[in-house]
Amino acid sequence: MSRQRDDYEKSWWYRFRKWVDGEMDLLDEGMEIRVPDEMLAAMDGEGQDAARHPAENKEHTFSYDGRGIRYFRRFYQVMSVLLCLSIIFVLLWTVAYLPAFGNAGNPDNNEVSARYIERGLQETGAVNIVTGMILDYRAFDTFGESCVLFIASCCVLVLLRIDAADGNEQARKRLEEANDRLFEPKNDVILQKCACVLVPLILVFGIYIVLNGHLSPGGGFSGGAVLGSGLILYLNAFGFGKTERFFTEKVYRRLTLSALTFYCLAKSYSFFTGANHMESGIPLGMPGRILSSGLILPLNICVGLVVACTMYAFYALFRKGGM
Amino acid sequence: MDTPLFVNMEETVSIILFGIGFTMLMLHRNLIKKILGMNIMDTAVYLFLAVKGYINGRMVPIVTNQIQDASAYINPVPSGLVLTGIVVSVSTTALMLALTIRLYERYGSLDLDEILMRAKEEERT
Amino acid sequence: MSMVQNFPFFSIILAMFSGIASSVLDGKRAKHLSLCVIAVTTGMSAAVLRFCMKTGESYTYMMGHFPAPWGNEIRAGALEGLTATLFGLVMFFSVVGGMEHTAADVEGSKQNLFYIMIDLMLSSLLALIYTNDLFTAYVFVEINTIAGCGLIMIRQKGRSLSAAIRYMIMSQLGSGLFLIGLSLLYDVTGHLLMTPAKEAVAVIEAAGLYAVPMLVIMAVVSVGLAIKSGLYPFHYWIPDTYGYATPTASAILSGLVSKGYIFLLIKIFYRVLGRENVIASEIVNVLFVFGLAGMLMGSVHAILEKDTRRMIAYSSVAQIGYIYMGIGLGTQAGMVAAVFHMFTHSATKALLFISAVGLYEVSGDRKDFRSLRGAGYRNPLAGIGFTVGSLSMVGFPMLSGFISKLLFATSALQSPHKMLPTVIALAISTILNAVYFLRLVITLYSIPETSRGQAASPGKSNWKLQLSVVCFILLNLTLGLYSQPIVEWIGSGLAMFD
Amino acid sequence: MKIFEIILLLSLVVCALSVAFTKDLLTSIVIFMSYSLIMCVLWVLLQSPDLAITEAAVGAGVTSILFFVTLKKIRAIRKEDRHEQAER
Repeated sequence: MSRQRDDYEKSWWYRFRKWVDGEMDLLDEGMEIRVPDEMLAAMDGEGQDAARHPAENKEHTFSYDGRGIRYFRRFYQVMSVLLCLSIIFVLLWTVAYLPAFGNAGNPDNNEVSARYIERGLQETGAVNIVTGMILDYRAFDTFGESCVLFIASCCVLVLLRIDAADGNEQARKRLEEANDRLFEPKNDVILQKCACVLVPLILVFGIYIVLNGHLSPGGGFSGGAVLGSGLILYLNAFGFGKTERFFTEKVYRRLTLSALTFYCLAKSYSFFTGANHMESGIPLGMPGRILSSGLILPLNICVGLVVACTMYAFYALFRKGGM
Repeated sequence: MDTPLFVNMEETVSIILFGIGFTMLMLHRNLIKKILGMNIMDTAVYLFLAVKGYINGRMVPIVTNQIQDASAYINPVPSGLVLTGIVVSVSTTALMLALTIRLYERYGSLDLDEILMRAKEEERT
Repeated sequence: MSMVQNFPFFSIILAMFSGIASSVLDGKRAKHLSLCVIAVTTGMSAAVLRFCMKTGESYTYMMGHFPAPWGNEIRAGALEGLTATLFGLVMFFSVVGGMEHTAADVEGSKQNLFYIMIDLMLSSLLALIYTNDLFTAYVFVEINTIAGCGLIMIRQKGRSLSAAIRYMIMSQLGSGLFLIGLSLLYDVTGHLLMTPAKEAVAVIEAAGLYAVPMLVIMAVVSVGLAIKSGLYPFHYWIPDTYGYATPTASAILSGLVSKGYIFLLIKIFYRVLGRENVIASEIVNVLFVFGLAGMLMGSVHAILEKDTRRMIAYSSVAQIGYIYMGIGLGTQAGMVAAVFHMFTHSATKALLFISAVGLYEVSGDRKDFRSLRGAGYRNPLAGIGFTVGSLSMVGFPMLSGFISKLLFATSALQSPHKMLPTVIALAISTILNAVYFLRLVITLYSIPETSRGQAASPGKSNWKLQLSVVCFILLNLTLGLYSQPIVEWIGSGLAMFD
Repeated sequence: MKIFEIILLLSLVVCALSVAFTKDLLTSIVIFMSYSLIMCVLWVLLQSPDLAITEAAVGAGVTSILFFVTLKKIRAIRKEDRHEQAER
């Protein structure tokens, strides 16, 4: 009888049943899974330590539990270095076989770029061929790109926006703002005087870049980024109190929504008419004038607005978790 | 001086930068360094593309003096692609930095390995 | 031009626009809008599928006033329509099934942001499916990545945040490699649209130029997309990502996002690089080997895991291995099997995640699978759903998993060099699958011991989840029982790619 | 002109390497900023002013600002203050 019991305990079925019940592992029997308690305690100590001096913790190395993991890390690092080196090597080897630099006969200087250059002015009305290309020939990519910006700002909102729903959160918000003012000069005179001169200049320059996107280098994205940095400078000099008078989350939402909606509708119209071989009926105007090149100017303005607002929103969210 | 790597010197440099960025993104344990590496990697690819558009002795692709000859301007396509790409990389950078802030608030560390260890411990308790 | 031909464009723009509009709506309206949009786009994709099967050919659609090598284009054929329809269905059921949990996991004022991500995820998936332009593909890959990251971290627990940063890092490595591959390709061909690029590649191959760059392009693009879809040696981000996100997000990420990248890879193989060139370049063999390794190692990891959702996530690693193995076989039949397994896996894995959540909610929401003991009696429908999903993964006849295993086996028989390893790996992996899935099923239906059963409360029934489980079971059965026409559609769709 | 370009390219590599190896995060972000500016000059040389203006506004401007804010948030700058006080 006892012998039978022994057999049963050794049998695969018994072990399977035990494993089904989660009482043992078939493959790593006897392996240490949990971290020993004193190790955990040590780590906790370190954790508190790190929390108290957050800045220093990059100096001390973190002790890993178990030899296996350490060897695994070492192995992983060596393999990664090898992988990176081999990628660099392979790509360099490739570069040696690529067409030579600056040669007009390279495969990428083909009929595609030739048509953009030769007929771009007539077909899009934009003097700056790059702008004409990204906002008319390859507009779908550019629309996708605005959506990337939009969704990134949504993700940052999810992560960093602090909702003042209950008292606890409000306390946290006040704390955040206190922290926020901790490291910066309050009402610094030099900064404010400089900002008084610089902010209008930066804003005018940004608007110029946006409006002249189809005539000179620049366009919605660069101009919007310049505008956004101007706003950020203003915010830094005068604090949130001043900016909140004209720029709140509501304004931000409405601006982005209307700009993106206009972009979406305008481009949908142009895609739809184009694909169904209809005339779009939008006058291209006289090349070289400000009011020319059809939809490109309004689209640039929309993109500029979206980018400026998003950059400012990123900054405000990073600073205090709200706008 | 005529080796292909030297003729394509700009490409060579951009590949080296790509490698540096890739290695940083993969190996550095500090999250901020990882994100910097990601940016370096992206700009390296953009440099590579921009180099591809350049043609010796030609001008910026902005129509001047009514000249509309393909042999007068450089290739505008890579510039357009890079413009798109730069905005994409800014968006990812902002997202990853926001994640970093949240992780730091929670675990008080920038070291990715340490963060993962802490997260695992938190799960256990 | 018939109206149906506009539908791919409409569905992409509609999904995007609803995402943009959701930013000013409250959570509830955003949810309804997003459900409507998913349903409408699914209907449109089905119409596209029907149109393409009727005319028997694919068509391209100009995005703007300029034809192929100059303007953007999208392209629709039978395979695109089929994939978009199935993805839409899976997405709809996942959103419905996880709705209650989404409401619980996401902060109240951020609900609408979750649905923005869902909408944009849908639009980027559709764009990845329909696109005929490489750079558009890159931009939408990025949208997909960011939306995926948003879906992971929207449940703001510590573990899901660390999973999100890991996911972002791996994805950025993949995107970087993919982008440099595209730049190299642009350098040697001078085209970004798929059709002219393929012609240019054919010219280059015929002239024997740029042999090294072409090889490197293939390798870099494949590795980039393989990292993003979680092929075996790059799978470290998968279990955390899928295991700790909110249920809808887990189902969508495991079922659809990785499949979107694989679909793009297949499309690039067929429509840009040329299938013959890829097969000749041995890249497929590398994918084959990694696929086999993934099949085995994923299952082994799953056996060692104790947390049910992580177990399902590791099983995803194995299933992605199957798909890459199918691609790696290098034959038409292997590709059909891979695409079919893609569909199977997205339907089954979403079912498993959703029904696992249904089981958790009646067992006190503990991670350990032992707490699920007897859960099959407490929530019968979710138990049945989980059992069906497990059986399908193991390859039980009548279910979709059986058909895909059958297709893999028959296609392996056609390629003599790879027959033996494929069949052996299939057999071993099936046994391993059976081991860990049956263990779960046995746990579900074993009678709870009284001491442990105390913690579990008899759950209140959540009809949305039950509805979605029923729909997923039906989808699985449809894929299993009506496999013949679907396989034919895949075959004709792949033929349209050339 | 070629010489100038070579100098710029070399300094790009040097900047990238020092970003990778600098211990201090603030320093490495400043170096990254200069990396972006060098890249911007290089793009002007490569006849793409569109890119240069975007990189100057976005890469050297907004991205670096975001890095600084992050760093401020995680109080790495406080350490600098402490060091300065210690030196005084």
